[in-house]
Amino acid sequence: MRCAVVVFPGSNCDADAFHVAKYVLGFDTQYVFHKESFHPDDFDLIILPGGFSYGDYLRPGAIARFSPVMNSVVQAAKNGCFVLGICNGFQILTEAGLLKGVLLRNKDLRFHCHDVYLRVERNDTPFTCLYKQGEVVRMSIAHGEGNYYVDDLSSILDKVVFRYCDKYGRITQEANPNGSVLNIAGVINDSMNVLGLMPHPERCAEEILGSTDGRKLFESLAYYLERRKVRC
Amino acid sequence: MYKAKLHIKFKEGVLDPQGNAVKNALKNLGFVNVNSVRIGKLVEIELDCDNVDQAKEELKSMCDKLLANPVTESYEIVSLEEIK
Amino acid sequence: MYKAKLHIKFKEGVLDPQGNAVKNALKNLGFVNVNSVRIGKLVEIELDCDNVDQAKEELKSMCDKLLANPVTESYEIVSLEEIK
Amino acid sequence: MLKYRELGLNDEEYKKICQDLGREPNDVELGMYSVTWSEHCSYKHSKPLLKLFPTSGKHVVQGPGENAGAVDIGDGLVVVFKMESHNHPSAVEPFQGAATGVGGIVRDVLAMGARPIALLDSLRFGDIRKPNVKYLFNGVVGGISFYGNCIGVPTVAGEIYFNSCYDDNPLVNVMCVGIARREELKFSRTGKTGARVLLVGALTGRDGIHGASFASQELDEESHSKRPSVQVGDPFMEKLLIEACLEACKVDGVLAVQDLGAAGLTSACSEVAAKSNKGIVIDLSKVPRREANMSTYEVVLSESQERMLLIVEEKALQKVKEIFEKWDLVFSEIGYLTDDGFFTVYEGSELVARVPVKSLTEGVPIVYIGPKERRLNVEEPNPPEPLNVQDIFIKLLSSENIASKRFVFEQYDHRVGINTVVLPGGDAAVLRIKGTNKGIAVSVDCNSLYCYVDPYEGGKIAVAEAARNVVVTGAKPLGITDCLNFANPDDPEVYWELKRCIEGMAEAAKVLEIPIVSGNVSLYNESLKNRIYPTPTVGIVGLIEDISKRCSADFKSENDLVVLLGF
Ligand SMILES: Nc1ncnc2c1ncn2[C@@H]1O[C@H](COP(=O)(O)OP(=O)(O)O)[C@@H](O)[C@H]1O
Repeated sequence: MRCAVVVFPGSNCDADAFHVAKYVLGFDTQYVFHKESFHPDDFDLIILPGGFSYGDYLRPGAIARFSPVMNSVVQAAKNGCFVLGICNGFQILTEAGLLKGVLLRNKDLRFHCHDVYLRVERNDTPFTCLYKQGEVVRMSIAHGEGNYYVDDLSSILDKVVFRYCDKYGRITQEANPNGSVLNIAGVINDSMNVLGLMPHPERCAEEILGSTDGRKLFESLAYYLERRKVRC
Repeated sequence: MYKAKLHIKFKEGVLDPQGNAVKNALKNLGFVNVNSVRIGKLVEIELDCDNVDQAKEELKSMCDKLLANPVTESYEIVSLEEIK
Repeated sequence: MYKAKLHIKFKEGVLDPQGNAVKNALKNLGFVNVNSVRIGKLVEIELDCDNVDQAKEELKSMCDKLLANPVTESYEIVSLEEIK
Repeated sequence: MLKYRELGLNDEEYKKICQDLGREPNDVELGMYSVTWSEHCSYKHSKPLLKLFPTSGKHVVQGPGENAGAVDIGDGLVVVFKMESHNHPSAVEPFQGAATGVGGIVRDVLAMGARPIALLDSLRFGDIRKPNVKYLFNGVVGGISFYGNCIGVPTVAGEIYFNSCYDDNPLVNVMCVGIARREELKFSRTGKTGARVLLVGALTGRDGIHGASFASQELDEESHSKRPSVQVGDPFMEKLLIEACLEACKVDGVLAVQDLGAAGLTSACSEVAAKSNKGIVIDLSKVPRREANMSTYEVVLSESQERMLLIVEEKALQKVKEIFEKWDLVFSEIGYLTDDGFFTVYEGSELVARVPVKSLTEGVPIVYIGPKERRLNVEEPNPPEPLNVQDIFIKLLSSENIASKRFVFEQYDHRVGINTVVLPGGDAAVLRIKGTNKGIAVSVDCNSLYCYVDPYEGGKIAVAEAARNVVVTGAKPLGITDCLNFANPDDPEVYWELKRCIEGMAEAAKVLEIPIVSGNVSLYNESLKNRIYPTPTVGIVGLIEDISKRCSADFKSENDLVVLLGF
């Protein structure tokens, strides 16, 4: 797996994503600075990490989407490359139009940093093929603007990959940390190669950090890629 | 040189958590006759342009590209005047 | 019922990191003739009041107490009209 | 009123300035003295007392005297840390005051060439039922969350206490912990003659002029009209500075790094020059400005946030400039170091100030106050036989001083960096050190009520509590940083409190063999109505040799034995 971690000015989970991709998963990983460009075939996976690109000034992700590197990301996405947007990366993907919807301020206007439970709504995607359908997993969130909103709800219903739930998998209001419609925590695009989610799988990929539920997301990608290669 | 003021607001129907919170805070402070509060952005831009039309053109383009998110926000140029 | 629009802005001389970042972004997008960008808040309030003067009075008091931070911000009632 | 008095200097100090200069100072020079000789910058009340602290030990790489302290943790690594107060700015503008407090302490650690990896905050507020206190509380917590989260340094621990003595005078003490390779540490003392002075980061505006003097006065009615001296923080700029400066620190020929804090250029330039035993020449016309028509006085004293100085040899200039360009940072070469021991300031070709560096940094007359013991009439508490322990238990648990602080620490990103192995909620936070089997435990503590009742014992208790908090995670305490928050020291009783607290802390630190490697003093924490309890906050760092052996506070399984240790 050849993996790129994009560094925008203000990214602050770039090193975390890099650490997990390279040292935990053993992917062939490198940083790509926001001023650089690359060839659509250079990578199998591009991670847009969490953080506060451009300070999240104006709207989160609004300025970063115009970074030169985004041209390459869009091209690569068109080519079928996996693109994973985590937290701020998710916000950038929606601003760039690679994913539907927007992320508004959390309903209670507060920043939330804690664990949440997520229900895997679809395990037929490259990002989730090692999870069970309906599996309840635990990951951490850390965001002030993760309140997912979309004007045309019906267009997104079958694109929802993760939803906030309680520990039994029930989708309740109490389990919704930020006011997202339908408790949506992560969505995928039509061709199923671009995923954005607010929770941080990279923070839940090592035993020592208390949860490894996020690691499966990266392992799913590696597994899927391997199988695709075998098939070719 | 021109100076413009733009309003960027949430579209009708989009929840405005900040506006709601402010409304409640105002009520708690005793302003009980407040019915609704919506919070948007005021953007003031100074730009060098040859004429008003060009300035308007550019401002619109800035809003479409960057300043407003078309999914949730609408914008309006509320004033545009020549300065200096 | 009255509907008011308020502008809340950073005072002159106070750093506006948001405005700066947006200015740079606009320049990078090719809007090279942008000289300055300042970002403030637009607050729209609907309130029940008997007359304009009372409404004005209340709005001012809301700004002083909650809406504007007197240390760094100034405010202005830019419009106030009766509705319905 | 005489100009120097207006600026907060007394007759004796003015005489000393004239003596050091051999003439009367001009207005710019007078301004420079008034800030560097304020309590906040000069420690003129506390310097002799701070000498009581034990500051060396086998792990100490850097004790007090540089931008932050440093201790060795083996594997070629050092942990760099320091705590600082931002009390006065937070009293006036809680959100920005607390936010810029975070920014300032992070730059201190950055100036040592260390990557900031954790923040801790020790907060004191008045009676939370009062609306004004609630406003201060929400503002401070919001400001820390805003700034710390954005720069990507996790806020992993802290403490919050409420007591009416802090009604008008909240305390905001922030500690930053960083990590560096030992050989890559930077010091302000390593400047060389001819090295260039680079200023990088935010543009200089009229922010916070005389902020340091502001921090050296009691809060009164007028304080609120002094508000324009409060700065607005730009955490995004800070994040760029962190990345760019750490990259620049690796370039051969970058001799020293210095943050611009209180007293801005005046203090930063004179610090580097003094520690390196050099002189310095700067040209203010080269300082990139945010506003037109700023006066010399304003530029040399501006406390605009998010700025750093780098002292760079000529051979490294090109590389350093490329790094700043990469991060889209504005920078300017504003001067160079000299041999003459003077701080010389030009505005273009005009000489605007010239003062001996050491006079600015060390010349201030030390203030000795005769301490006067404050006697408290405390009666031995004689609690009635509890009627309903259950009720009392619940009452205690719901007291704001005991209740969980989850509401606060969940607003801080305490996990970014993926090092936080023991999360907030326990006795100390534990961070792993990637690439090793080690971890560090960090905590901040102080019980100011004890310090009020008996400053000496209270000082001892603060150190002992901090030490216990890291020890119970399995860590060996390596070093302490502190922040001494007191009222007006010109009052002999307050001076006595200060002295006794320091003596108590020193005693405990000696006995426990934990050196104090950095710290900060914040005096004049009182208003017309209230005087704070003596609050000597202790921040501590401990080392866990084998992170797999760490302990956390939660009960692990049923039927485990519970043992009460101590007496
Ligand atoms: N201001 C704060 N910032 C971050 N963490 C905090 C803060 N206040 C309290 N905490 C965390 O909450 C927990 C309990 O704090 P506290 O009640 O002071 O504990 P203790 O009395 O055991 O030292 C600790 O883990 C502490 O780090």
